[in-house]
Amino acid sequence: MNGQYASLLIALPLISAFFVPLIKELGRKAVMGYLVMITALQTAIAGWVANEVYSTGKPIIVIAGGWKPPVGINLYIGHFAALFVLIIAVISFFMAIFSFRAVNVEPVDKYAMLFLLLMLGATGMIATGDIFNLFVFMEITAISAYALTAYNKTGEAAEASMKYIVLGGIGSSFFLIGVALIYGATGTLNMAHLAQLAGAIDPTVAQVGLALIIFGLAVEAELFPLNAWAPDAYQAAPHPITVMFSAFVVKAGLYAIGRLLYLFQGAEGWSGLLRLLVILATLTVIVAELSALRQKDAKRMIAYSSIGQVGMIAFALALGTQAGVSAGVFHMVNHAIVKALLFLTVGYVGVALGGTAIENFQGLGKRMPLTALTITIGSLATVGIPLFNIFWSKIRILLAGVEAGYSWSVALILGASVVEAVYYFRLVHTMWFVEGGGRIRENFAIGVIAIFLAALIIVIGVYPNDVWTIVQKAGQDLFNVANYIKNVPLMGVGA
Amino acid sequence: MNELLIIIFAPLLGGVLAWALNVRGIRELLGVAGAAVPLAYLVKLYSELDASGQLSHSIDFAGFTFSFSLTHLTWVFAMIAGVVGLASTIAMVSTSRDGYEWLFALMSLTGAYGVFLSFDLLGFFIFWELMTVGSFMMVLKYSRSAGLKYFVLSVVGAFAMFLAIAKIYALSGSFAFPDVANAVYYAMGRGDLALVFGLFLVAFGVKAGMFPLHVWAPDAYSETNQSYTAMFSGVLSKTGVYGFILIYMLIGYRLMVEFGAFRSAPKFGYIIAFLGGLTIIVGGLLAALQEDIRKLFAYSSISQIGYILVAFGVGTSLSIEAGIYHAISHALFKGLFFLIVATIIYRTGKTTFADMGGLAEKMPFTFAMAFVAILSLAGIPPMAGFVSKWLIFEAVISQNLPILGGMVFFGSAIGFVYLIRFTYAVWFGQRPTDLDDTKDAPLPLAVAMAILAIPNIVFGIAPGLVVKELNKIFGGEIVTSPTLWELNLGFGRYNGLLILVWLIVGLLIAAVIYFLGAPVRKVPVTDTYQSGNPVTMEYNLTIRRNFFLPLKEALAFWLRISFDKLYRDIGAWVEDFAEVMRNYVYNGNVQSYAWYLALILLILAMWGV
Amino acid sequence: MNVPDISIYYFGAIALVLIGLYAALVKKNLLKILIGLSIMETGVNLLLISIGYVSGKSAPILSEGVGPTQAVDPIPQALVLTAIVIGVATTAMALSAVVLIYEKYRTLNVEEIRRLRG
Amino acid sequence: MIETALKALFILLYATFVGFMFMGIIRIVTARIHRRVGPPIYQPILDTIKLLSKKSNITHGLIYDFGILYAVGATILAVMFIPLGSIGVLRAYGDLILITFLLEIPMLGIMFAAMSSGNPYAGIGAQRALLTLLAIQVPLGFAIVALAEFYGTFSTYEIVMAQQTMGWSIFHFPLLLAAIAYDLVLQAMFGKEPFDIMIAPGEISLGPMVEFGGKHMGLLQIQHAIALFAETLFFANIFLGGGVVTAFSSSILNTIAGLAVLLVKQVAVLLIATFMGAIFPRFTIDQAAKFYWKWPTIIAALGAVLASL
Amino acid sequence: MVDWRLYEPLINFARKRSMWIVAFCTGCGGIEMPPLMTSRYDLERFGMMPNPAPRMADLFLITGYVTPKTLKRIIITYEMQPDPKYVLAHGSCPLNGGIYWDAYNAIKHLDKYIPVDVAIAGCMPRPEAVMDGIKKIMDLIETGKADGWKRYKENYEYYKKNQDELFGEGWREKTARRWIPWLMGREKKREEE
Repeated sequence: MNGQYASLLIALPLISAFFVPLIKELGRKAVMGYLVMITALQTAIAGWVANEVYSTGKPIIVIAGGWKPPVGINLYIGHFAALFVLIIAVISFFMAIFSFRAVNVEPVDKYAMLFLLLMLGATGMIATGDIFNLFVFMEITAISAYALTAYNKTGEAAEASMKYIVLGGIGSSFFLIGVALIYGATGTLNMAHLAQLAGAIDPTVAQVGLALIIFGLAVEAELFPLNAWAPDAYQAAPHPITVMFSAFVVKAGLYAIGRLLYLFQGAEGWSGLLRLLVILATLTVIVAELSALRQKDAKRMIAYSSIGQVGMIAFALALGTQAGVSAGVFHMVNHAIVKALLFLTVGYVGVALGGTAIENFQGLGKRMPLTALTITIGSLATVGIPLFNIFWSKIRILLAGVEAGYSWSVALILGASVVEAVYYFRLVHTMWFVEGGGRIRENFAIGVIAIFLAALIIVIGVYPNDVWTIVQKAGQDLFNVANYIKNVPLMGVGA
Repeated sequence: MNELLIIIFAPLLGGVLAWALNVRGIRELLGVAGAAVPLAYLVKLYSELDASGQLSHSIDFAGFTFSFSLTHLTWVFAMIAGVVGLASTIAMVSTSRDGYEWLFALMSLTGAYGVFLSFDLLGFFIFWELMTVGSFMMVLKYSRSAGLKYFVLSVVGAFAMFLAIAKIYALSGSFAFPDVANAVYYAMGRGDLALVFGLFLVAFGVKAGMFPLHVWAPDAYSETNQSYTAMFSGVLSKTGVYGFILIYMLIGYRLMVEFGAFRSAPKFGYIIAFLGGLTIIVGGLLAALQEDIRKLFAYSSISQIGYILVAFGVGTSLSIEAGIYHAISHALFKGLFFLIVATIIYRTGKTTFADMGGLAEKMPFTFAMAFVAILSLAGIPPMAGFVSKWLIFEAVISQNLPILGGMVFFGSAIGFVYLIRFTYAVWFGQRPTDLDDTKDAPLPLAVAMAILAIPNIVFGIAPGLVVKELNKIFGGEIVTSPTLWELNLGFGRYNGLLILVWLIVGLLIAAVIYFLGAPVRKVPVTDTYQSGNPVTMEYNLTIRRNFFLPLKEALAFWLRISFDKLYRDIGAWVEDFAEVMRNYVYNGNVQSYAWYLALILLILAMWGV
Repeated sequence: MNVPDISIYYFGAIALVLIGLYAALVKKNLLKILIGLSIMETGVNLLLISIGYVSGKSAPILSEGVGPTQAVDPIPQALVLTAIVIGVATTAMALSAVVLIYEKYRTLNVEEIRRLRG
Repeated sequence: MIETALKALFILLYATFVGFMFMGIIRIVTARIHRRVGPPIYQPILDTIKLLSKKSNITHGLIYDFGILYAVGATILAVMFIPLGSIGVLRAYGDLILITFLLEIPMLGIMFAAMSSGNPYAGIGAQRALLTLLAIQVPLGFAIVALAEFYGTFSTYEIVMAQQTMGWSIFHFPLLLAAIAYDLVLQAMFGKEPFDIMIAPGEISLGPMVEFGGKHMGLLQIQHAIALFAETLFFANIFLGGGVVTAFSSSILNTIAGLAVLLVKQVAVLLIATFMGAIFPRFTIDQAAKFYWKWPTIIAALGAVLASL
Repeated sequence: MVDWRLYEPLINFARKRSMWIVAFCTGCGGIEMPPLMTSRYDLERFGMMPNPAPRMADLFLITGYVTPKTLKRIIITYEMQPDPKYVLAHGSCPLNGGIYWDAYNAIKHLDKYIPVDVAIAGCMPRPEAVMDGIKKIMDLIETGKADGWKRYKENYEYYKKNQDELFGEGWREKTARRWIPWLMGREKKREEE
């Protein structure tokens, strides 16, 4: 089959998003069903693409409109992108199902549209091979995220959305400045081409441009202290959207950071930037974990924990070693699964019991045993207990960290992990060993999803070999820029 | 499947099945089977091991190579885990109520087996974590604060170990013990070496309950199923002990070369030994002042581990052998003690000394077991506890380490002190009337206790049995054992059988005199001399609280210094700091957040220019 | 210092960005902050345009007598068009959020819109 | 076998007899210091016969009986390990540590028996006895450590033999310090003033002994006699050169002379304790503990450190 | 078993020469004991020794007047002594009340409640007299005539009746329980502290 069909990954959600108003008249169920259908379709396509990429071992390059890069815009679906597009699609599919139960505020058609656009944006961010296109997709993601954050129409939602807009706006402006500088210096926007030219750019421009780009992306990728919007947005957004934020929106930002960082490997001052990123990432972990320590609201607590984990991924990506990047990618996958599970189940508890305050979790083990069990599995996994998936990626990251010479940073991250363990185990204790109310019937579909994710956590934890092979390839894809350049059929302009 | 993997994972499998099925009867059967299978395999592998010296197995997993190895050393430790684990699980048949406990108890047993059998650092770490989690879950069920204290300290220890492992890995690129030892010996710098040693010290010290990292132990040991505590204290703390041997195996030579020796012991060993000595004294004194039966033994366990650390710190092969011997006997008698405590709590439902008394008549079997355990712990010849203590004494003193010798001597006296307190308050004296219908131990507990009590006696009378195995670890006659009963160090000899025979002779002589006298008449506890006052059972005739009040008063100054409180303060401080920090950083004002962005921009600008 | 005349556009653009940033950092009123953001965007767009600008060249519209050599770089202009659209969308989105906030909080002072914190 | 049994029998009878004589000596000497006449020297034997011949005895349970038997048995065991001149049954195994433990464990038996009676006086007495034990253990430990380190062996017999060539232990400065500390410890081991708070007769009615009467007390008298003998013998062996005489050609004469030498040394040790006991009032338990943890500990530790150098 | 009658003379000698006294001074005569025990008269010459616990004691000295309150303790202590045991009553009071002959709260005839082996008249008897009494009891022991403990066993009904007449049935428990509220109160107070 022709690899160009991979462009459906972008086209499908975009086109289907515009069809939503048409079926609006058929009612809420129809819209939600439509959403589920589209995401299922997307999952199928993503699965096919991933299969294609991993079986041939070659990336799929989609070239828009027949213009070859660097003049034309291309999509680059390598090992990493294939894997993540699949994750995005799968998580979106699950969340579409969850939305049936979790989203009751009208207008649902707008929700469905934005949902699809969010998915589209993230997919595009990961798949694109053009830096400005990246900006566009980032903005699509961001705008739909702003809107979805405010979707619940409460004061808090609007407030969170506003914070997100202000910070995201500033960030994207500076990102654009960075793009402008880079473009000014190289005259190209294609990433592969940029990578080729990276060594030849004027050092100051490269440094400033790269720094601004990373700055802009760091807002999306929740690096401290640029992540102030995140806990609020996580808390205020509808539960499925929180899952998506944590599972792939952030990851898209992180991916972009990682990708651009390694594209500019040749630029001067690169290692200094890495060190700065490591410091920021370490701070992110510490501050986030400490902030989560005494949270009264489980969702916010897990949001902080998610930020902490993201900091760890950023740490791994910023190490500048193959081991670090692979570990980071592994952690991205694991974190996507675990946080999807946690936000899903916690969100479900919020839906079922009318709030996510910690008090609602008292005696959850007796009230909603399945949900409580899956939350427990998610918690244990996040803490990094052996036989759960995060353990493997965590030790990979930390080993890579020490290997790269950042022992102090690893020590601090480990210290933060202790804090993380404390609040998660408090939650576990609250759920199982504190008396609560009566038994509540659990939703079947959500239970199935939760069990699927939990099983995935344990399966990867007990048998990580296959996933590790996959993420190693993905990490290679991200780290090995020469390969990246080689795979993109550049026209040879300005080279 | 390889036997080593079966040994390691059988308990976990049993536990998971028991938890998943959760049918009364089958659950217990599966759990006990899970603990019995590894033991059976260990016994079976003994002859193979004897022939080949080492059984290894390695698997590639998750991009790492994990190797497992059964050597004489690990066999000994695995046997500790096997025997005590089996006894503990059998006892859990009586005391455990749900699948949850079976799952996590057996998970921690798997962890312990894994720690002992792993032949690479990563596997060691993973099983260590597994074991910590299993035991933590057991504690969490009973008490959140005790559990979290245990977990935080353990995790700090585990992470310290991880950091050290990562350091070593960065240096050697391998986790396997031989590679690591080589890399450390040839390539590690002085600073890194000291750091790694310190990190390992913290890591293993926490698990072993070394002063001043022992504070988790009293709470964690007491706030869980007491049958499980037998394993907790008997096996899990031994992983910390094993870790100290690992220090010697992996970085010992290099440490020795780098830092040298002061007098006859290596300099780094002094740190271990003196911390061990302090552990003996602090643990013992605190044990004597406890009012809760479980806490008394928790502190006692800490104190006894101190002996092992002292022995390891001295660092001769004799002293390390003595330490391992004490690890064995400690596992035996402390496991037995906790099973006794489990029985008492199971039958009476009480935990404090104030509520007990006079149980010896009601629970004769349990008392007999307690008697064995007391004699063994107190170091009364000819019990296993005496032999190991004796070896430690000889090993320490023969190296001309007077201060350590004094510490060890003090430890043995304090052992008497708290044991008598336990004996007096629980078994003797007046019995509270609500304990009048207390029954003796249920069958599973009785069997479990017997399993642990018999080796306590056998290993004391026939120390040659143990020493023969321990000599194999070092590949030489460290302690010569001409016959099964005798030990000869060259400067000291011990013969368990002779002691037994002559003790029996002495008892016979005494008995002859005794039986020549007029027959005895049994009188109740109220018929005792109270300065002529008549008493009834309503009086409290036993000193139930503050038994060692004078000791408490004499030590008042030192008792005010509490590491527990220090750690709690640090914890509270961190929490308060976190609270303040998050309220300042995430203050809700979008403008402040914008300022953060500006600040980062500024930093970027300064960094760029 | 001999500043090339093209730099004036750069400085103007950067000045606009800084003015916008100033507004966002200092003004307490949400609307003013949004206006600051808009100004910032404008500045960025200007910067983009000026990067592609070549003195004396015409607009990059393919017409009579204008070849690729006579036109300014067309790509930044295309980019700016996109960026403007995005900026408008963001502003619209933000304004609707502001409306919602005003409904719920009855104030636009950022220091009082602090229900989510800590 | 027969020879061993005969030797053991001899040691046992000799130890018991001399032990009783020692008890008598203590009473007589104390009486003389009080300017009294005092009982005859065989008085403890009469006491024991009387106690054993009581026509009614009580018990508080199995442990009450067994504890006493255990105490006697363990004391007999201990005395077998200590070299008695040239006579020795188990002296090859007479390890310092072992003997130190064996000399302590009879107390454990007595405590068990006393506590099983349930008498609160016994409880308090046991508590005080244990705290005294805790107090003396530090200097005692250091003294033993000093000995072992000085001679490089743990065998009591070898230490005795070494003293024949090197001179008595107390003539070496480190061991002199150890001997002083050990002698102070001995005071508490004998249960003499000023460290007899554990049996304080007027206050807690003999403490642990309060419930013992009849044959139990009789057995305890025997145990006390043997223990007294063993403790003094141990001290005489390790610090005062033991009783090895090789002056005569006949081995029997040598043995007898050795016993005589030992007896003199033992009596000397005993008299020091008696003199101290007769003139000192009683320490409370915390005073005793603080005393032992201060001066004897410092002296013994100094001795141990010096001996190890 | 061994025929102990063979050793009877030895045992009797030991009993005679090793009389341990219960140091339980029940009345004003207790003040006569220090001179007896110390250097002036030195009773230890005869193997006598004050002993605080009754379990191992042989000789019970009733040193002076006896009130019902003391009598209860005397009876309990006496019963705790192992056989053979001897009672020596000091002075007139235990014999016939002495100067308390008409007191409402003094026991006039001690031997109604426990058997008395030897009584020494006098108010108070001098130490010499006490020593004489002791000598007397020694003689009685040697000849086997100090059989108060046998009499107490044989005539227990009689003694019990007299005791119960004086104190009422179940007096031991009643006396014991009188102290419990007080003890409990003290316990509670200590806990509050």
